[in-house]
Amino acid sequence: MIRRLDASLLILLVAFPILWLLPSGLKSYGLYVVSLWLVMSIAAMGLNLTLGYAGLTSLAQGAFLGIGAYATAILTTKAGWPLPAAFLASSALSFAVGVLLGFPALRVKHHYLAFVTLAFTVVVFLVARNEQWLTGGVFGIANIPRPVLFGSDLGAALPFYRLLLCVTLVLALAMWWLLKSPWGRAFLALRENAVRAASLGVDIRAYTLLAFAIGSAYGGAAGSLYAPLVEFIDPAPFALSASFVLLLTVVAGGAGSFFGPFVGAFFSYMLPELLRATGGWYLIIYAAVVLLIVMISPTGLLGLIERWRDHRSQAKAAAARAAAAPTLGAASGETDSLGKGATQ
Amino acid sequence: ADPVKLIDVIELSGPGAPAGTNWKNGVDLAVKEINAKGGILGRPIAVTHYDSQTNPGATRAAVQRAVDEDAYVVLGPIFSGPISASMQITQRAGVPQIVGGEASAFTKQGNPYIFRTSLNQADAMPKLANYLRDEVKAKSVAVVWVNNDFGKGGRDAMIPELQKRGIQVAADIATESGQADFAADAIKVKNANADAVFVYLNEEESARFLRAARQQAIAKPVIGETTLLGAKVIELAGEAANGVKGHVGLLVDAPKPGFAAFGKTYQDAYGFTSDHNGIKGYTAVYTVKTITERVGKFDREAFAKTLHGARIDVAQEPGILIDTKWLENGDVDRESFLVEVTDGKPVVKATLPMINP
Amino acid sequence: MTHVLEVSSLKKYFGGVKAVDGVSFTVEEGEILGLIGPNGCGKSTLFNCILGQLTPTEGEVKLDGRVVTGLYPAQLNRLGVSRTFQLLQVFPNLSVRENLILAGQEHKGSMIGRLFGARDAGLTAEADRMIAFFKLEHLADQKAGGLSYGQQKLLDAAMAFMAGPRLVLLDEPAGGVNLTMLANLKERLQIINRELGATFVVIEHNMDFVMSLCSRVVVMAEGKILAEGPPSAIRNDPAVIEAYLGH
Amino acid sequence: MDQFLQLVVAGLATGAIYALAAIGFTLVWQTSQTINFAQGEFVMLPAILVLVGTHAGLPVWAAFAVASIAFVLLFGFGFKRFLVEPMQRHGVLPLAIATMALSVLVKEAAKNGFSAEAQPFPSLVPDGMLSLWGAALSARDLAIFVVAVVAIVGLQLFITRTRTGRTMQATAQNPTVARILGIPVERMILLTFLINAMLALVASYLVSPVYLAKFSNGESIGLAAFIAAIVGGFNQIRGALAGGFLIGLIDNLTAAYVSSAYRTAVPLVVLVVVILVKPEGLLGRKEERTV
Amino acid sequence: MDQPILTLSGVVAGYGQMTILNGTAFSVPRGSITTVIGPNGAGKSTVFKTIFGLLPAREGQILFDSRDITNRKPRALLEAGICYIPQGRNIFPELSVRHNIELGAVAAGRGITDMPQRIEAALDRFPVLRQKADQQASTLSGGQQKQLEIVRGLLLDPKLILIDEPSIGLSPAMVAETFQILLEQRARGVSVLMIEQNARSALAMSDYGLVLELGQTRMFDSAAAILSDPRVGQLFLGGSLEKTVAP
Ligand SMILES: Nc1ncnc2c1ncn2[C@@H]1O[C@H](COP(=O)(O)OP(=O)(O)OP(=O)(O)O)[C@@H](O)[C@H]1O
Ligand SMILES: Nc1ncnc2c1ncn2[C@@H]1O[C@H](COP(=O)(O)OP(=O)(O)OP(=O)(O)O)[C@@H](O)[C@H]1O
Ligand SMILES: [Mg+2]
Ligand SMILES: [Mg+2]
Repeated sequence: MIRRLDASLLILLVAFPILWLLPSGLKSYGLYVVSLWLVMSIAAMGLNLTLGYAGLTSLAQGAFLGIGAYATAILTTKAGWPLPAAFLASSALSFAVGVLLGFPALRVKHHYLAFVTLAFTVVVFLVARNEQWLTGGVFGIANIPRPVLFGSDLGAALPFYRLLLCVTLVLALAMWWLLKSPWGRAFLALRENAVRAASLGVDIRAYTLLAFAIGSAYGGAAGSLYAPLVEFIDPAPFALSASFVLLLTVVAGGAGSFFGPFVGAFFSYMLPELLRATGGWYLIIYAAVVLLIVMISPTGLLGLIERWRDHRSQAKAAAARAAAAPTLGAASGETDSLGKGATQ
Repeated sequence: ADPVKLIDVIELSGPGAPAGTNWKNGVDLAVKEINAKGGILGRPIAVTHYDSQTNPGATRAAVQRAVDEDAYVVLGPIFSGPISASMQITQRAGVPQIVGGEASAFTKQGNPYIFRTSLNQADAMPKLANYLRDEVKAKSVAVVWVNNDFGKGGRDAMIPELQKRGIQVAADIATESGQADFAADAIKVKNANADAVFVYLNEEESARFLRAARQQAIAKPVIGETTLLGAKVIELAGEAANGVKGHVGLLVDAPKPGFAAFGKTYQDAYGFTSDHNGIKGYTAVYTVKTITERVGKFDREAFAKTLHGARIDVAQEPGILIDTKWLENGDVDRESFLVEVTDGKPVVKATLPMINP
Repeated sequence: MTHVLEVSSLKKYFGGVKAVDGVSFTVEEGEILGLIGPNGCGKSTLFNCILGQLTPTEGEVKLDGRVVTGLYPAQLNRLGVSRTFQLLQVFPNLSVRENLILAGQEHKGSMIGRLFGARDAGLTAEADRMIAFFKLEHLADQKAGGLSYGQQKLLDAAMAFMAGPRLVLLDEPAGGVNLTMLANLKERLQIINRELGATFVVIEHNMDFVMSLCSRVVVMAEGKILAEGPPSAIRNDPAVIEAYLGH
Repeated sequence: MDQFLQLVVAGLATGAIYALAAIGFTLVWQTSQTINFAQGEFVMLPAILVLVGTHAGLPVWAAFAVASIAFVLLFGFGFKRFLVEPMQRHGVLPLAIATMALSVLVKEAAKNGFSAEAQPFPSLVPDGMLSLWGAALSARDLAIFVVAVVAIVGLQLFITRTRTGRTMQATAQNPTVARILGIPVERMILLTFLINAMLALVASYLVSPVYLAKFSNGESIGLAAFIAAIVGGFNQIRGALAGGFLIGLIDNLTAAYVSSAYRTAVPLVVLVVVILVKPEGLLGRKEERTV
Repeated sequence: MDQPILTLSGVVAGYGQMTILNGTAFSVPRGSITTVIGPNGAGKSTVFKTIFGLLPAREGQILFDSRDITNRKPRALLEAGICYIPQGRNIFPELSVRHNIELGAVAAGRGITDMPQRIEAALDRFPVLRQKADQQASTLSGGQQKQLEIVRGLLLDPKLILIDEPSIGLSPAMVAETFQILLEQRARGVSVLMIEQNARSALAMSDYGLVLELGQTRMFDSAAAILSDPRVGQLFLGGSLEKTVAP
C-alpha cells in the first residue's frame, strides 16, 4: 500500500512536463475542460484521503468545494483580495470547518457518518442559497477575477491552466509526502481496525479530525480555484449531488490509491465533455461506464493495479512456500505413512 | 451551401430538464422548417445541442466549446445561473446569445450580446399586480414561490409591486424546486386567510400545489404568471386547475393564429403540448433568421447591433408567432394575456398591450 | 512502593450481567502475572476496563500510582501499556510488515515529528526481526488478513512488543498457536521480562503455559477473585480445581 | 391548534410514503449489507413503466400487469443476480457506488426513453376525501398509511418471529457461517430483493397519482427514505416506520413554524442531533461487541 | 477392516495465486477420532475448507463413504452427514443464543422430528447457554461462543465431524467437556477429524494422529505413536515446553 508511493512520485514528476506542454494546442474549451479536471482532481484527492485512506465516509466534499469557492469569490470580488491570499484563506477556512465536522466522526461511523455529513452539505447549500447578503443567493456571484501574479496576467486560458497545473502538482506532492509519512499509515489504521489502532497508541481522535480537516482543506482549495475558473458561482454546483459525484469519482478511480482521484475525475468530469456529441445520452453512457468499472473492479480502476501487485506478491510467497524444506523428513513419503494408517 | 452553425446550450438534465427539453424541441422544429424553405440567406442551419446540466460550470464549458466551434449565435440557456456563468464568454468572443431566462438581473449588466426571448419578470409583475388590485380586488395576497433564481427573482419583483398598490403580503412562502409534498404550504396558505394566492412555481410543482390546495379546500382565487397557466400544469393538476387565473406571456392557446399552428405542429412532432419554453426556442431561431436577413450577411456584431431596438412583426415573419420588440438592453416587449382556466382549458380573457409599443 | 498496576474494586455491569464484580489486585514491577478463570468469568472484560476500551461501572485503575481510569486506549498505550486481543485484531489489508511498523511508530517523537521524519520511523529493521522470530518471513509482504488463525495470533502478539512496552496485557496469546512456537513465545516473554524488566499480565487457558511462565496467578470466577498465589498453590487449590481446572 | 393538527396529519401521510420506501433500505441492508441508492428510482420507475405501457396502447390493467412483472423481474431478480451478487463480497462502498450509478442510469433512461416531463398517473384508490379531527385527508393518504404500517409490521414480525425470517437475518450477519450451516443463502437474499421490488412497486403506484410520474421523482423520495432508514436504525425494520413518520412530521412543522427557506435542513439537523446522542438510530440495536 | 470414512487424494487448493494444498492425501479411519497437528500455516484449516466445499479443489478427489464429494456444496455435505465447526468466531452476533443454535438445524431433513428435544438436551449440557439463551450472542465471552458453535454443529447427528481447534479459548474444564462429547460421539460410531494445537491432550484421547506440514501429510499413525515420536515432539509439540513445565 505504501510501498507503491515511490512509483507514484516518479509518475507525478514525469506527468508534469507532459501536462504542461500537451494542451498548448487546445482551444479555450479544451483548456477549460482539462482545467476543470485538475480542479476536481484536487477535490477528489482530499476525499480520497478522508474516505479512501482513513475510511471515513463523507458526503461533504461538495460542500467544502462550495465553501472554498464562496470564500474566494467573496474575498476577491467584495473585499478585493488577491487570489493567492484568498486561496490560502479558503483552504484554511475549510480546514477549520473540517475539524469541526470531524467531531461527529468520532462518535458515528459508516452510514451514520454519511448522514451527518449529508446534513452538513444540505445546510451549506441552503446558506449559500438563502443568505443573499453574503453569497448573492440564487443569483450567485459574477465576475470573479482571475489572478495576476508577479505582474503577469494569468487570466487567459493557457496561463491559467498552467497555474492550476502547478498548484495541483504542489498539492499532489504534499499529499504524497503525507501518505508516505507515518501519518499515512495511521490513517490506514483508522480504516482497517480502529480498535486495534487505539491499543497501539494511534491517537484515533487526532487522526480522525486530521483526516477530515486535510481532506476538507483540499476540497476548499479546489473550490478556491473553481471560482476563478468559472468566473461565476451560484449554489447549484455545490448541492448534494456534487458530493455524491465526488464520492463516485473517488471510488471508481480507486479509493485508497494515489492516482485514483485523477482517473476518477477523468471519468466524472472529462468523459461527459467528450461525450457531448451523443446529445442526451452521455449521462447514460457515463453511468454505464462507472457501473462497469465498479463491477469489473470493485476497488476502482486503479484497484486493478493493486490486485495485480497482490497477485505477484502472492505468487512470490507461494514460491517461497513451495521451496521451503519440510522439517520432518519428507522422504518417508505420504503414501507410505498413509498406507500404514489406512490399513491399520 | 456551407451550413450556418447554431449552438444550443440548454438544460437537458438536472432541475431544468423539462424546460430545456421544450426549448430544444422548439429549436429543432424551427430549424427544420427554415431548412425546408432554404435556410438563412441560402445557407442551411446546422444546430448542435449541448447539455448545460443546469449547472454553471458545465454551461460555461459548453458555451466555451460553442465559441471555439465558431457558433454564429448561441441559443440558451434558460436558468439564470447558467446564463450568468456563460454570458461573459459570448461577450468576450462577440457572439450573440439568445437566452430563455426571465430573471431580471442579466440584462442590467450592459452586455451588448445578450438577448431574451420572453418578458423580463420585472416587466410582467406590474401587469399582474394591477390585475390583482383591479380585477381580483385583493387586499392581501399569500405568495408561494420556488426558491431558485426564477422563483426568487419573480418574488423579488412582485412584492414591491404589491406593496406599491397597498396590497398586503399575508404569507411569503418559499418552496424547494422539485418539492413533492405541498401539504404544509397549502395549510399555511389556508391559515393566512388572504384574499388571493399568488403562485410562482415551476410546472410540476405548480400542479402539485394546486392539488394540495384543493385537498385543503382553499377557496380563494389562485393567481399566477405564465407557468401556472401552462398546458402542462393544467394537464397535471386536472380538476384542481380550474379557476386558476393569471398573466401569460407566451401560450400556445393564445388568440394568435401563429400560436395555434405552432402548437399543433409541436404536438404532432413530440406528442405533447409545448409550454412557453418551446415557443421561446422556436422564436429564438426565427429571430436569428429574420435579423440575419435584415443584416444581409453573417456578421455577429452587426447582428447584435441590429437586434437592439429591432421589431419583428408576425406580418413580416410568421415564425416569430407574436409581434416582438427588443429593447436596448436585450429585453423584449410584446403583448401578453390575461387567462383563466375553465374546464381544463386556458381561456384568454384579455390581451394586454405592449408596455412601449 | 508503588505498584505498576493497581486495580481497586473494579466493577463492570452490562445491564443485569455483573461481568466484573469488585476486583482488586496489584501487579508488581517485573512480574509475570497469570489471570485464569472459567469462560465468561470476566477476564477479558477486566482487561478492557483497565485499558480504557470499556468504562468501568465503578472502581479505579492506577498505573504507577497514578489514576488512569477514563483515559483513552491510545493514551494508556503511550504510557507504556500494550495488549493483545482474544479475538483476532490485525489490520487485514496491510502487509504483515506494515502492521508491525504501525505498531511501533506512534511512540517515537511528536506528531509533527512523525510527519516530517523518516517514513518508517526506523522501525523496518525491528519489524523484520519480529517477523523472523515468529517465522513469518515468507508472509512479510502478504496482507495480514490472509494469514492463518495462528499466524494472526502471533502477529497480534508481535505487535504488542513492537513499542518496547513496560506493561503488556495478553489475552489468550496461546490460543491456536503451535506448541513449538508457543515454547518460543514463552522464552521470548521471559527474555523481555528479564532483560528489559517488562511486566506481563497473561490471560490463558493453557495451564502448562501459565504455570510454567507465571510467577503468580490470580483466579477469577463469576466476576470476582477466587484465589491468588504461586502456580503450585493454585494448581492444588480445591476451589480452583472445582471452579476451573476440573477433575 | 387546528393548523397544528392538519400539519400532523399531513406529515404522517407523507411520512408513510417515506417509510414505505425506507423499508427497502433496511430490508436489503439486513440481508445483504447493501445500501441501495437507487431505491428512490425503484419507486419512480414502475409508474413510468405503466405509462409506457398505456402509451403503447395497452389497456390500463394490462399495463399495470406487464409493468409489475417486468419491474420485479428486472429490479428484484435482475438487480440481485447481476449487481448485488457479484459485488457483495467486496464490501459496502463499491456496491453503494454501483447503485448510485444505477440510479443515474435508470433516471436518465426514463427521461430519454420516455419523457422529461411529469405525467399524470391513474389512481388505484378512489379520489374521496376524509376528515380526521377536522384535518383533510384523502382516501389515498389513508391507503398509503395503512399499506406502510401493515407492510412494516408484517415484515417485522416475519423477520423476527419466523424461522425463515431469522434465517434471512443470519444470512446478513454472517454469510459464510450461514453457508456452512446449510442455509440457502442465495435464495434468502433473492427473497428479500423480490420483497423489496414489490414494496417499491406498491409505493410507486400509491405515490405517483399525487407526486405525478416523473423521472426525477426518485431523488427526493430516495433521499428522504435513506434518512428515515438511518434515523430509525438501519438494522430495524420497524425503525423505518418511526423514521419515516418523524421526517414527515418535522418537515411539515418546520415548513409551517420555523423557516421555509431552511425547510430541508431543519429536519436533518434535528436528526443529526438524535444520531449523535444515540448513534445506533432511534430503534436500532447497538452494534455488536467489538473486543 | 472398514473402508475409511473420508479419503483425500492428490488435492490441490489455495487462495488466488497461493497454492496451499499441493497434492494433499490422507484417509480418515471410520468410527475413530483422528487429530491433525502441524505448525501454524501448514494448511490444516485449508484442508477442512476444501473438504467442506468452501474452497474449490483444483485437482484431486475427496471421497466420503466411498462417494465422490469433491467440490460439493456445504448443504449437500450436511445432508450427506458431514458437519464442520470452523476455527475462530462463527456466530450470528445479533441473534439470540437460542436462535443461533436453532439455525444449526436448517439443513435437517424432514424425517427429523425431535429437534426441539435435541436443542433442550444441548442446553442442558451447557448450562451457561441455557442461562443466556435469550441474550444476543455477541455478548457471550469468547469461550461461551465456542460452546455455542459446538452445540450447534452437533444438532444434525453427523456421521463425520470436522472440528477445527475446538479448544481455543476454552477453560480446561470446558476442553475436557468438549473432548468428552467427542468421545461420546465416537462411541456412537461417529468419526471425528479434529485439528488441535493443544495437541498433547488431543492426541491423548485420539485414535490416530496426522501430521500436516506445508500442505502435505508428513505422518499418519496411531495417536500414541505420534505422541511418543521424539521428532514430532521436538518439532510440533513444543518439546522445549515440556522441559520447562515440570518445576
Ligand atoms: N457487551 C456485553 N453485554 C452483555 N454482557 C456481556 C458483554 N460483554 C461481556 N458480557 C458478559 O460478561 C461476562 C464476562 O465476559 P468476558 O468476555 O470478560 O469473559 P472471559 O472471562 O474473558 O471469558 P473467556 O475465557 O471465555 O474469554 C460473560 O458472561 C459475558 O456474557
Ligand atoms: N483467506 C486467505 N487468503 C490468502 N491466504 C490464506 C488465506 N487463509 C489462509 N491463507 C494462507 O494459507 C496458509 C495455510 O492457512 P491455514 O489457515 O490452512 O493454516 P492452518 O494450518 O490452519 O494454521 P493455524 O494453525 O494457524 O490455524 C497460510 O500460510 C495462510 O497464509
Ligand atoms: Mg475472554
Ligand atoms: Mg487453522
